[in-house]
Amino acid sequence: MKFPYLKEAIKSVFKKPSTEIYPIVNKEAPEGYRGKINYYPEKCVNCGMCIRVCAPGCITRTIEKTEEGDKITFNFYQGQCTFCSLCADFCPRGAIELTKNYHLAVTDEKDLLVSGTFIKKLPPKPPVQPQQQVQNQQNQGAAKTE
Amino acid sequence: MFKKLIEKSFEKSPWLFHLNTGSCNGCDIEIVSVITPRYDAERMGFKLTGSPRHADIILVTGPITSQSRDRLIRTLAQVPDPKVVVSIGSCPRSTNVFNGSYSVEGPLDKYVPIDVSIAGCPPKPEAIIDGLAKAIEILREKRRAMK
Amino acid sequence: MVVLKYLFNVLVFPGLLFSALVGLLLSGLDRKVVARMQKRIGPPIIQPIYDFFKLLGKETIVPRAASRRTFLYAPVIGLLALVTVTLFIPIYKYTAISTVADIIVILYLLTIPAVALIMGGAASGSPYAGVGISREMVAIISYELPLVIVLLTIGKHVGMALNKGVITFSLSQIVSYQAEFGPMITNWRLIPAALALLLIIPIKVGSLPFDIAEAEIEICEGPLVEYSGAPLAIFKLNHAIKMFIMTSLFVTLFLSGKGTGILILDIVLQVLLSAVIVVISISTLKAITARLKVEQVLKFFWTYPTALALISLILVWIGR
Amino acid sequence: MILVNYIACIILIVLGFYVILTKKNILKIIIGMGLIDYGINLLIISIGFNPGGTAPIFTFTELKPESFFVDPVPQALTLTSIVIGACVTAMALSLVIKIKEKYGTLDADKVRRLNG
Amino acid sequence: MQHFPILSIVTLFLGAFLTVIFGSKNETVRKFIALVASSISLILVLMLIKPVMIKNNVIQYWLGNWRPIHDWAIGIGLEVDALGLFFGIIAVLTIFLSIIFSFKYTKKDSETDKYYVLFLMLSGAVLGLVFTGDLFNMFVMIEIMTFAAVGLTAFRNYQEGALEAAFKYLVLGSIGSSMVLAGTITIYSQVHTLNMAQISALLFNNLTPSALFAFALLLAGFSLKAFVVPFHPAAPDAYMSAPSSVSMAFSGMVNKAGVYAIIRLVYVLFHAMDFKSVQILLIIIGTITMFIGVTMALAQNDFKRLLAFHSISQIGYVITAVGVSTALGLTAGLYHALNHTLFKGLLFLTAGAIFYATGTTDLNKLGGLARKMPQTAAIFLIGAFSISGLPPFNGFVSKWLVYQATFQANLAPVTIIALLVSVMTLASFIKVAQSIFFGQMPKEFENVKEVPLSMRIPMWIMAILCVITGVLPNIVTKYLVSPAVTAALNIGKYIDLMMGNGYSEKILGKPIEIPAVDFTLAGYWDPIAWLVLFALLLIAVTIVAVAGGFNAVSLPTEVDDPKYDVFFSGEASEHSHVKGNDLFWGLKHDLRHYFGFMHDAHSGIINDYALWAIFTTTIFIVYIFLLVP
Repeated sequence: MKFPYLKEAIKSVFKKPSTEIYPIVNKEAPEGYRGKINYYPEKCVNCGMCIRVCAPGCITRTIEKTEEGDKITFNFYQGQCTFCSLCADFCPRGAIELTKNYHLAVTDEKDLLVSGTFIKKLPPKPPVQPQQQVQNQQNQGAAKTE
Repeated sequence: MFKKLIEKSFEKSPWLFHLNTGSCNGCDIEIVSVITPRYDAERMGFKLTGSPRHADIILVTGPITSQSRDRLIRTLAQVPDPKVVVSIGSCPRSTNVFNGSYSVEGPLDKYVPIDVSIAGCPPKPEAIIDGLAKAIEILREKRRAMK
Repeated sequence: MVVLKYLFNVLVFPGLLFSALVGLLLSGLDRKVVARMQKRIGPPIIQPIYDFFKLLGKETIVPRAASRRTFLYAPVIGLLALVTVTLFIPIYKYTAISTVADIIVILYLLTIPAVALIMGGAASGSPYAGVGISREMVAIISYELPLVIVLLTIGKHVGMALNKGVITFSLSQIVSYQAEFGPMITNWRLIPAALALLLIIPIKVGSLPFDIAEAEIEICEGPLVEYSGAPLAIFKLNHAIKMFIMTSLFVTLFLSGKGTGILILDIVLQVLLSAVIVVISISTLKAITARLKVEQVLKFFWTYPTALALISLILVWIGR
Repeated sequence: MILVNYIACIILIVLGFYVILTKKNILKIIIGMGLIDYGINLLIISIGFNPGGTAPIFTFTELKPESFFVDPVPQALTLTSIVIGACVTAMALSLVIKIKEKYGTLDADKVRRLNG
Repeated sequence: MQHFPILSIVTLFLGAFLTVIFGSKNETVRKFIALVASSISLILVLMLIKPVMIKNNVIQYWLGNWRPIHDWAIGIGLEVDALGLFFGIIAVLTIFLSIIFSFKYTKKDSETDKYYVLFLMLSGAVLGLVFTGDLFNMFVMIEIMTFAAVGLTAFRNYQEGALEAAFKYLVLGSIGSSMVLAGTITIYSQVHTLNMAQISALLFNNLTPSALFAFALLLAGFSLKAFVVPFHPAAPDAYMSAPSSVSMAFSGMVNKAGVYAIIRLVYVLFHAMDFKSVQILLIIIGTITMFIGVTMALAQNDFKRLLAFHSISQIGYVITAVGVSTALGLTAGLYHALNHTLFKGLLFLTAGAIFYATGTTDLNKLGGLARKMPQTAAIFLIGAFSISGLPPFNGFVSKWLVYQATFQANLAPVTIIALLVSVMTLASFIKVAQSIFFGQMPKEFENVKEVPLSMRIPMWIMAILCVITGVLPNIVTKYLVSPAVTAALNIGKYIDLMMGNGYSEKILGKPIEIPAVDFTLAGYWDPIAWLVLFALLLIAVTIVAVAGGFNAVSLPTEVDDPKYDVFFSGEASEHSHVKGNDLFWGLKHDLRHYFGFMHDAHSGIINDYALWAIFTTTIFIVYIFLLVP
């Protein structure tokens, strides 16, 4: 009739319990924790790598034609995200960053949506040549190659 | 006579019921870890119960697979009235990576309005505790609304 | 005037209010000590009171397959029997109802709550409840044998001293015996019986190592699976009061004596001693052991506690 | 001389018990019961026998102080016992007929649907 | 008032013959005759209570007015003392209620006139046996009783095993009767009289070997009639296949008659209770009967067979209590006999009601009937709680007396076994409650209706009696049980009244001292105060409920909303009813060797049962020859 852990049980009654009283003592997430996404629209170049690489496909892009360029908004819907941070790794410009903020308990769905918009100015459009010149350039091109 | 005390006790002793609808058990381990000595949800009165009849807060994990769909609906209906549905992780919220698969029957809010959804795959125990704290407020409102 | 005294006794002092409050506090203490043993902070002591009132506020669902009247009245009957038992248990010479209380009456009154739980579970019509019932009944059979032997040993021991050899079943004689000869625990012949009773308390209360009837995970709280709201609150209250009764019975049988003479101090002493017994017998076992299988419970109870009880019975019998 | 009666009774009774215990055919069991009954009837009669006594049938006129009778009471008892023996055998036989009809066999090992 | 005993017996026999003549044609005449006969005998016996019980004089009646001539009893005498009347009341009550129950119960059977003839014969025989003062008359009454019982067991011969049960009952019954006959004759050979009073006077402490041999044979014969364990296998088959109103009579009267005969034999005839060895013999038999009866009952899965084994185990209680030959022991035994008739009769009637409503009593086929038959369920619960001895009901009082009696006689193991047996009784009735009344209802019992009123009246009467004897123990003991106990212990008065006073002094040399019938109850338990407490608590709880703001109980509406389905881990709760033999898995697994052995021991072969009977008789004879003188 052996009683396992009897000694530890009695000893631990007198020791301090090892509970972190979370809501009172705010706990910092460990280094490199992949939490909430931070999106820096100014760095983004709308290359779409993150969309292609995101497994659950929770990144969506909306492009809107405006006069000074197309207004591009990226929506990171974290409700569907697996926090694998592939998007952050593949982003050539480092526009996406997963912070250590793990407070993702939300009551309405909107808070999980991280979005950022930027206006991508098109390169200065070369002057519009009349139709005729366009064909000449093409013929010269063709002649050069022969 | 006990109205005020009953109101207060709804905050102090919410009982949980864990409902796994095909999850990869990542979130389930997190839920259990909330009850371990380190995070100790019991100090706030949380207790895992065996039967939905005893529960106030229902923790749903996993994308609703077709097998567990009508079981989910039936079990959720069997919980007595002031109840709060909490979705743990992104699967119940939006069927995560399994979106569009043949056997996944879509996010949880197709069947029941989600009161609190805790994102994260799996969410950190502290996040779950936050979520549960929010769930307690909703429970109290529902209880007041029910009266 | 007598009716008033009865009413007071029934409703307040050893009756409903007092035993409910102390019971809930004791089970709160039990949960706290178990938590501390697992190095967690654990719920506040008054957590069971919150649980009780929250359950009062919940909606009560009566399933379709249940037979309604039994389903709803079972917990109340269990509560009635338990409160009646609290009136009989003497606290250091003060017994609420001055009848010469009786071990066999208490023994049977304590089976009524278990039967009420079984009737409630049966009435709920769920298969889990059915399995829970058969386990509860196996538990009752397994702990009845050693419990009976312990009670008869004490009856015989006190009978030989006070009642010219004839066994006495009355608790007040046991208390007066201990007033004269000091608490029963000091008598070496009865120590095995005390150990046996310590082992019986957890299964009678239905706490963890032996709670095969209300196993949360295996059979979803057994007989209580269909209960919600007020009936479940009363069942949890029964559970708590049973904890108070069993421990104060242990105190009365083994640790009582002259007492301090003042009623209030006696009550405080009795509650403190029962708290100590709760910590010793229920909490430690709950913290360090896992739940037993069904036939292990029977095998366990018909070997160790019965052997202990028989040893003390034989010792008492020989040591005339 | 009286001893022979008692020995005969004992033989009959023991034989009856032997038949009941060992024979598997229920018809033979009834015969065994009958044997026990007759053994006991013989016992009753031989108990009431006074050597040299005449039959206890007389009219008051013939009753003389020195007339010596056999004890009449056991004979009355034997009468009822024989009647009872006959009825028991009759009922047993009717039951056996129905059992044969229903179970199709008279073997005691087969007529055992109620057990455990 | 002198003629009441013989009148009550004769009315029953007369009723039997009249049903044969007039009753065979139409139903109502039959029922009318049966009702009139049983109610007349009921009234006659109840009117006897005042003279015999309260003024405790003994009624004696010489058939054919053959008074004893110069101190020698020739004729057959009826002698009704308090002990006989106590069992008479039990018998008459059972007869009356059983006949009322059987009006509707045998509606579906054909040839019910044969039923009433046999039943009235059975009741007449039992009353005759209880009132008679003559040993051979007792044998004849036993024979008629066995006869009628065999006939009634085979009444429903289409039922599985009825014929077989009847045949086994007949064979064992006839072995028992021949033993009783042999015993009577050996006594007659020594004392040359058949009147019990005179026999007990002549046999007073000059127990010759032939008297001992007769004592052993009689004890074996009567215990076979009372279905004590070594002789019991015929009983469960007979109770199971007989119609329930008859098996209620069996367990109410027939084995009580066996117990009465044992008490009369041991206390009055041979005055053998001073010998410690006889007491130990009875206690051993009683304890074995108690334990084997209940363990066999746990393993059964037919309701009536389970009840049969329970009545065997309760008879074990009665015999153990009677074996403890103190005044308290006998009180406990008789009180338990009365209680047993009440709650066992109740349970057999519920079995009958279920058979009437659903057509089967198999625990594995029934389920959830409490909703369809609420009153039968309520009655069953009263019966189940009183048999397992829960406080407010009558089983508790008598079992408590049995525990106290056995423990005061320094028989600790017997008390422990008794308490364990009572817990196992509770277990087996929980099993019956779960598998028949609660749990889920199989489809085929959808349109089961409550049993007609005429069947429920006797059930309610018995239930109320169960509660009354449980709540007012001191009144019942004062008026019914104590006079019977004094009558059993004080045989001087029994002899004097029968044979003319002064007879006992002349024969015995000194008047037999009358032992004082007083016993101090070890603990004190006043059910009235206890019931007041219950009422007070009920008020208290309702106050708390109302004030406490219990919110509304939400009852299931007709729409099949899953909220009110049974929680079945989310599955659509198809029919999964935990019933019959899937309960108590743990217990059966632990004691599987014991249960296996017991199952094979009841092999069903008539030769084995006969072997048991004869083997135990030889043990009785050897035991009594070795130890008694």
